[in-house]
Amino acid sequence: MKLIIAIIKPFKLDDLRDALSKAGVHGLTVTEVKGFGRQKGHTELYRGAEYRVDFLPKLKLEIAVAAEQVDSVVETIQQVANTGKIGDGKIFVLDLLESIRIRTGERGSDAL
Amino acid sequence: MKLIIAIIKPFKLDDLRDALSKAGVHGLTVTEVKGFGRQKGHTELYRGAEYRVDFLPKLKLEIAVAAEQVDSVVETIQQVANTGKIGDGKIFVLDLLESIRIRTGERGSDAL
Amino acid sequence: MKLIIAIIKPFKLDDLRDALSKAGVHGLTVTEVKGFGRQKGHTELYRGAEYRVDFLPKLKLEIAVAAEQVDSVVETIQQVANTGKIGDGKIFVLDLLESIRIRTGERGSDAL
Amino acid sequence: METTAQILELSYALDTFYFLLSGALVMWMAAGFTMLESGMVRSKNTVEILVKNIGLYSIACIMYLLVGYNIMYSDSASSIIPTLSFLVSGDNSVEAVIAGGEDAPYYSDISDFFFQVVFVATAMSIISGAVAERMKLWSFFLFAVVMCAVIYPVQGYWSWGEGFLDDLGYSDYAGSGIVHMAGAAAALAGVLLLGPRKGKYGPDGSINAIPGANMPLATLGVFVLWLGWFGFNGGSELKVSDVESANAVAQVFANTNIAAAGGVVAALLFNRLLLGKADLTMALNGALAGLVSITAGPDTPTMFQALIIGSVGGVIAVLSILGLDRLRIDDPVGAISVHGTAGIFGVLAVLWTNPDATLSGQLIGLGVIFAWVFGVSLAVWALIKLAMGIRISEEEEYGGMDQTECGMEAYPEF
Amino acid sequence: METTAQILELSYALDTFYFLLSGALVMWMAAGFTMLESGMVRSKNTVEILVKNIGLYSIACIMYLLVGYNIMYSDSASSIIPTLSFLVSGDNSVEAVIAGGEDAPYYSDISDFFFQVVFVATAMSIISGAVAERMKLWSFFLFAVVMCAVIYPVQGYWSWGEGFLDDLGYSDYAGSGIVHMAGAAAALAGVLLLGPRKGKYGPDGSINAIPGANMPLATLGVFVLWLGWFGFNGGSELKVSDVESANAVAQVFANTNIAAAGGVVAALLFNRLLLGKADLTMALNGALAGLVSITAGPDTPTMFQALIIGSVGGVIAVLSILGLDRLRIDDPVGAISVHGTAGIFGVLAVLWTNPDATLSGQLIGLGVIFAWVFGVSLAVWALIKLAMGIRISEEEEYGGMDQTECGMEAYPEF
Amino acid sequence: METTAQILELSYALDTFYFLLSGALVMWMAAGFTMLESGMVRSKNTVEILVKNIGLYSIACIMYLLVGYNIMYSDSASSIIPTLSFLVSGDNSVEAVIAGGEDAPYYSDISDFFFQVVFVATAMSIISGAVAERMKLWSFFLFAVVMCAVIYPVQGYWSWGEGFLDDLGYSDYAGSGIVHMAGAAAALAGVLLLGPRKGKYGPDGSINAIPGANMPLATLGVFVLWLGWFGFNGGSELKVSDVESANAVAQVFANTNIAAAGGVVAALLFNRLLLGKADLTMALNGALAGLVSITAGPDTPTMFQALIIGSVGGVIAVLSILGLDRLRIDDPVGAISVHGTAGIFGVLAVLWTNPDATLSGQLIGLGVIFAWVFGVSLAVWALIKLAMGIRISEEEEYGGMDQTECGMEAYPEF
Ligand SMILES: Nc1ncnc2c1ncn2[C@@H]1O[C@H](COP(=O)(O)OP(=O)(O)O)[C@@H](O)[C@H]1O
Ligand SMILES: Nc1ncnc2c1ncn2[C@@H]1O[C@H](COP(=O)(O)OP(=O)(O)O)[C@@H](O)[C@H]1O
Ligand SMILES: Nc1ncnc2c1ncn2[C@@H]1O[C@H](COP(=O)(O)OP(=O)(O)O)[C@@H](O)[C@H]1O
Repeated sequence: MKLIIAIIKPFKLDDLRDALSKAGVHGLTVTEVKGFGRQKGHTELYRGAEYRVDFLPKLKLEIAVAAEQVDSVVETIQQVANTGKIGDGKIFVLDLLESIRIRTGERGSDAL
Repeated sequence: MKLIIAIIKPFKLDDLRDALSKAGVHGLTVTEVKGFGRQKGHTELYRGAEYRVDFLPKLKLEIAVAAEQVDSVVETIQQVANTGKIGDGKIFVLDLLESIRIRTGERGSDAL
Repeated sequence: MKLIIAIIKPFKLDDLRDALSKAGVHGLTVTEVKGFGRQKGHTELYRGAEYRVDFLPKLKLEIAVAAEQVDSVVETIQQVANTGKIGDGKIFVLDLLESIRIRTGERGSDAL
Repeated sequence: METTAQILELSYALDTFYFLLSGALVMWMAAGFTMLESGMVRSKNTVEILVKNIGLYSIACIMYLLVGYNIMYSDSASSIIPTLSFLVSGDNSVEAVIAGGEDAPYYSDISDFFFQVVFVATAMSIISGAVAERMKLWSFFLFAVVMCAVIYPVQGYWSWGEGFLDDLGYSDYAGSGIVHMAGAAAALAGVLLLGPRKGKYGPDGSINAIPGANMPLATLGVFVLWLGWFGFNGGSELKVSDVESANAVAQVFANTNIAAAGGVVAALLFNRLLLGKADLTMALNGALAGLVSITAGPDTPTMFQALIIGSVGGVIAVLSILGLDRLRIDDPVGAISVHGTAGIFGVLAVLWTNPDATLSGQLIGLGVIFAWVFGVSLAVWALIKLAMGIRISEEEEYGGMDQTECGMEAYPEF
Repeated sequence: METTAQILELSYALDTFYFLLSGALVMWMAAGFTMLESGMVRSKNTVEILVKNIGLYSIACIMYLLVGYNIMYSDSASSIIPTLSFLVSGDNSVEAVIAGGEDAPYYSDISDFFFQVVFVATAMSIISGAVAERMKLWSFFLFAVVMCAVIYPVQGYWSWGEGFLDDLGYSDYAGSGIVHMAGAAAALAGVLLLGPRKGKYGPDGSINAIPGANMPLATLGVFVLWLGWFGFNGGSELKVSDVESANAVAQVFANTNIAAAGGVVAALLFNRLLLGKADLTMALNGALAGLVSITAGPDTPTMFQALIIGSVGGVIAVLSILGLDRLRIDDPVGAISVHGTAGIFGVLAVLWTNPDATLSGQLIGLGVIFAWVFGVSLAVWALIKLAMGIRISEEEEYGGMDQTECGMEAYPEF
Repeated sequence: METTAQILELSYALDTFYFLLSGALVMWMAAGFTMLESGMVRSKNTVEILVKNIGLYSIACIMYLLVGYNIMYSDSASSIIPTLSFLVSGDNSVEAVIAGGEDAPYYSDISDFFFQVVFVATAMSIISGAVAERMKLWSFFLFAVVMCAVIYPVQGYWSWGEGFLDDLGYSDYAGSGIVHMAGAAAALAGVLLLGPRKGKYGPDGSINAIPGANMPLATLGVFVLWLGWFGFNGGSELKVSDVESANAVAQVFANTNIAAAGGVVAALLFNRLLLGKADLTMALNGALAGLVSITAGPDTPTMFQALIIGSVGGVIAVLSILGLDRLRIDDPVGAISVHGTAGIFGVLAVLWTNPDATLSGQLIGLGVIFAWVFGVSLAVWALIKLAMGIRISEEEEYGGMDQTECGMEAYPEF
């Protein structure tokens, strides 16, 4: 099993969830994060004092998948979350040693 | 060392923290996340327009533990966070190459 | 490639980002988290009822780096985020199997 | 002759205008309760408490128009049982006014209705805070119908409607007992049947804090109430158009203000000494308790006496809040303490400065009002419980009432 | 003789004071619109809507002083074309007042200006809600200049300024048509040119909810408006200083209140039956629709009739909101429905209780006001669109107007 | 004869009622300051600022009752040193009123107290904003005691209490100098001793933005203040019951309103031209600066002149805010600029429209008030600093005052 972590632009969430469902993903976990990267932030102004906002709102998706699903899921994310503009985000793949469903105690891919 | 990631129902946090303390866990990090899975969301209605809320509030716990603790910690989480109802969440186990305590520079299990 | 996870005190963010930029880190992702550990929380009082706040606000930084960068990045974090006081946080290092830039499809260190 | 008529007309106009503005200020108190309560509940129950408040105000206005007002100010032969009649309309003729003399009307009847109707809404608002975060919305609305149509007006008839409490010398200027304690009595009945919020009291006897979601809103609510109270007490003089009335109204304004100030400072200091912190919510409750305490007699004390009364009221409210928690009576906003306990104190405090008030009159008044409102409310709540239930399910409570009752979130983006 | 003069002076003082307080209450409505709108938009557009509201109120005051008031109350020979003149100053002399008789001024001219100026601001406030979350800030301000200087005053001249609509018997006490429907007509013109917010309507015809960020603020806004409306309608009697006027003002207060209450309850029940939930925002819109509906004639109905009028208005607003969404006319706060649809109903409802009103008079009034305001507004919006654009870019809309227009966030820490 | 008495009584009633309502509106300003300040600080210091505001208002009322009022309106032989006496009570008899003539009282003394007491609270509220986010709660309260009991009343005695500033012809209608600049002077003294918030100014001379947590609340606060100001300025005519007074009050209302509007528009445009953005907080400060500027003389300008005065005031406030930041004087809400700088301008602007004012009179007034309030405040702050400290520790500042001073959070769920 692998853990796929995707950082995406927030407005892509709904499309991506639908696409992933079709690709056989039954669950995922989303976190609101702030991203810092090549994409520039913007400048705000408060009572005459400028300040840069360098951290941009992004969403982080964590998706545990069976090894054989990795490629199709990565593929799906890359296609759907892509806008072609800077700041589209990243996909990271980590090895997942074990996964357990709390409710039933099932382990491995059955738990996903 | 392993990194244990647990997605749980929010109201289980206090019980779980107490149980984990007893099981010898001295630290952990919690994130508010939104989960998507088999558990159904609910429908909201705003000015006549329905919309589904598919993402449910969950908590993500990250717990770095020494290899020998993994089983007892997973066991504890599975027991305490379990309600038997759908949506109880998952436990994921990842390999942890290194861990450092920022304050002291200690490394490995000593840093936990 | 490795994924470096750092839990730090929030007010260290700006300094750390600057230091990491200098150390050649071009991107990172930040999450607001609550930490539980050796650092004590505080007691609040609401209408006569006391309650302990055990979870302290921390920031979690996730930084994907090429293998050869790991040491310098860990070093930088440890130095900059260090205040010498309890609760300074942790650095965790995980193995990163793959990383993809959504915009271009680049893979590996090129994607970082 | 014509001059006299003109003066009478002008007086009538001034008194009517004074009544209407006072009523508008009391209407504004509905906003105060709404903000206070929406700040003191958790965010998941905020939409529901907003609906409850704007809904109860509206129901109060409608039910009081349909029957309540006529019950309260009926021309019944019995000083206990009022007569029933419906709707209100018509107003005084110019002739009646310029006739002058003792019996001539000196302000518009409709303005009187307007001033009275907002008082019912106040009594009802008190209840919504105490039962917050766990009572079914529509059960609450049903209770509001009965409370505003019957329960409140009947005891109002006994005192302000020239019924038997009035005869017995019960003295309650603007309603520490008739409005505030009455509201608190109905709330207490509801809370007893309803039980505390899940998680409020631990099995080991521990008392858990359930912090409100939005403190600035709660504070705003108290300022709104403080302002509205100038109408509540100030309008209760019922006349402003001569020197003595004007002086009385001025005294009432100043005493109302200083009593609230005393409540704040006393509650803050007391809390600080007792618990070590400057608890905002206790200061807010202190302000309200000061206001409630002076309401039974804001005309007779000097400002210094009013300051004392308000301060004592503030301390009493803090003690009552801590005490009720020990009794496991869960009142998220402190309504029972602020309006009930301090209300009782207020009625008794009249004895200090008003020589016309008697201990027996005040005690009988309090007893009768409490017995009636608490008793009938308990019965009504129980009936509603039987018929449709009064408490939401545990799961709904956990998920929040906004989802199940209203289908929306108060702060969807945060 | 001297006594008569004193009485006239006193009457003059009372009526002026009544006018000023009514005006202050209407000014307060600006805060109500601001809170309502800032609660109903998303947090990323909140600062902008705040700037828009405080800015538009200020522009309205300035433009109406510079030219608008003189247009509206000009001494033109033509009942269609007013004359143009600038600024307002001077007031009535003591002599003119104590002369007495039909033509003697009985309140301060400046107080009249103050009362009138806040009405323009109300009309303008209606617009800002409907075009929220997508219209350029400075284009909106430019429109505000034209609206308050010319568009509103000209039709105001036709009706309240004794122009031809007045001659034709158009009866609109406090402006369901002249203020509310007029504001809604200008809003509609803007919305049609502007288009809906991105994401509001799906390509498949679906209607998506875009929940507002802060429900307690929206609710506070409605309570503020409710209170302010006592000034809006209550002040429109223009006199309080004799028995008949005082009775009329009292009737207006009571009717205004009960109509709003009816609107709330009707909207809540209707929504509950139709859609199964107690939708807070519909209850809020119901309150406002009830208020708008009674505004054209709050003096003639009994309270029970006012209750009916308000209730029907509440239901109409809900239906109108659902209907406009089906027509893909995107109005984030429901302003067009609440002020426009309910405003039309209000003008027609006058026929029920006011024998002096005629169907033709009311229909012609509505038609003329709508045609004028909608037509000219459409032209002005179009010109502004040509000159500087009216809609922000898609990217700006996605990122939120607060960033691009104002450079700051409403809730930076959440 | 009897008719004359009745007219005198009626006048007395109207003037008293006018006073009380004006006072209630000024009391409402306390809510405005509270909302403004709680919106402009960070969320971690919000509960504390709420406690500070409701606490200071209460302390102001109590201290002014105990000694302040008597100092300010003492019958001292010296025009510099007032006499000391305690508490206020009693009111005018009917006989005194109907005696008529120059010296007869024409409104209730208690209503006068009520109107005056809320002014002290205003002056004190100004201070809390400037020292926000870093001053110890109880040190602040201690200062409030001295300020409201002595510092403010003594200079009030010199001007409004018929002391030597009055004799020298210092003209300050409703207190641009006596209330607003005085408050700002005390604030400045506190801020100088206190130093800026940690992180506000970088070691390299950079000025960092510390955005306030809740912009809608800040905006609401300004609307509340705007409304309250009608009482502040409108009530300061002290009489409404004849044609000239009524006209004057009307002029004051209209001028107050248009000056605020001018302040908004000028600040918005100026900020837009200077910095490119429509800065909401500058618009808000502009409104307040417009109000402060007109306060010294709202009766003599035409509306157009008032518009100019308010607009200039708005620009001055923006410049002052930018300037103070350059001087590293940290004022989170802009209180010193809005009330101090614009207050000075307001006092001088009287020279433009009021022929009775003299340059020397205005300058001496400003100088004396500033010197007294600033000097004594500095001494008092310094003493408090010695005795118990005035600044929280760096760690407390980092964690937020809500935790350490109040033990609770303003928005615990977000
Ligand atoms: N090395 C990294 N480690 C972790 N997250 C990263 C890293 N680089 C970028 N990110 C995340 O990806 C987001 C997008 O990256 P950015 O460099 O702005 O554009 P792009 O994805 O087009 O290269 C960032 O906002 C950040 O959240
Ligand atoms: N494949 C997955 N990857 C990451 N998180 C998951 C995955 N599947 C489920 N989750 C998380 O676990 C939560 C519970 O899952 P769900 O399928 O609803 O019920 P259950 O845990 O009972 O199977 C989800 O809300 C989501 O946060
Ligand atoms: N075993 C752990 N797994 C995950 N996070 C941890 C662990 N231990 C500590 N942390 C995180 O590190 C933070 C700091 O830890 P703490 O024990 O308080 O102090 P120190 O870092 O000085 O040892 C905690 O608040 C928590 O977020």
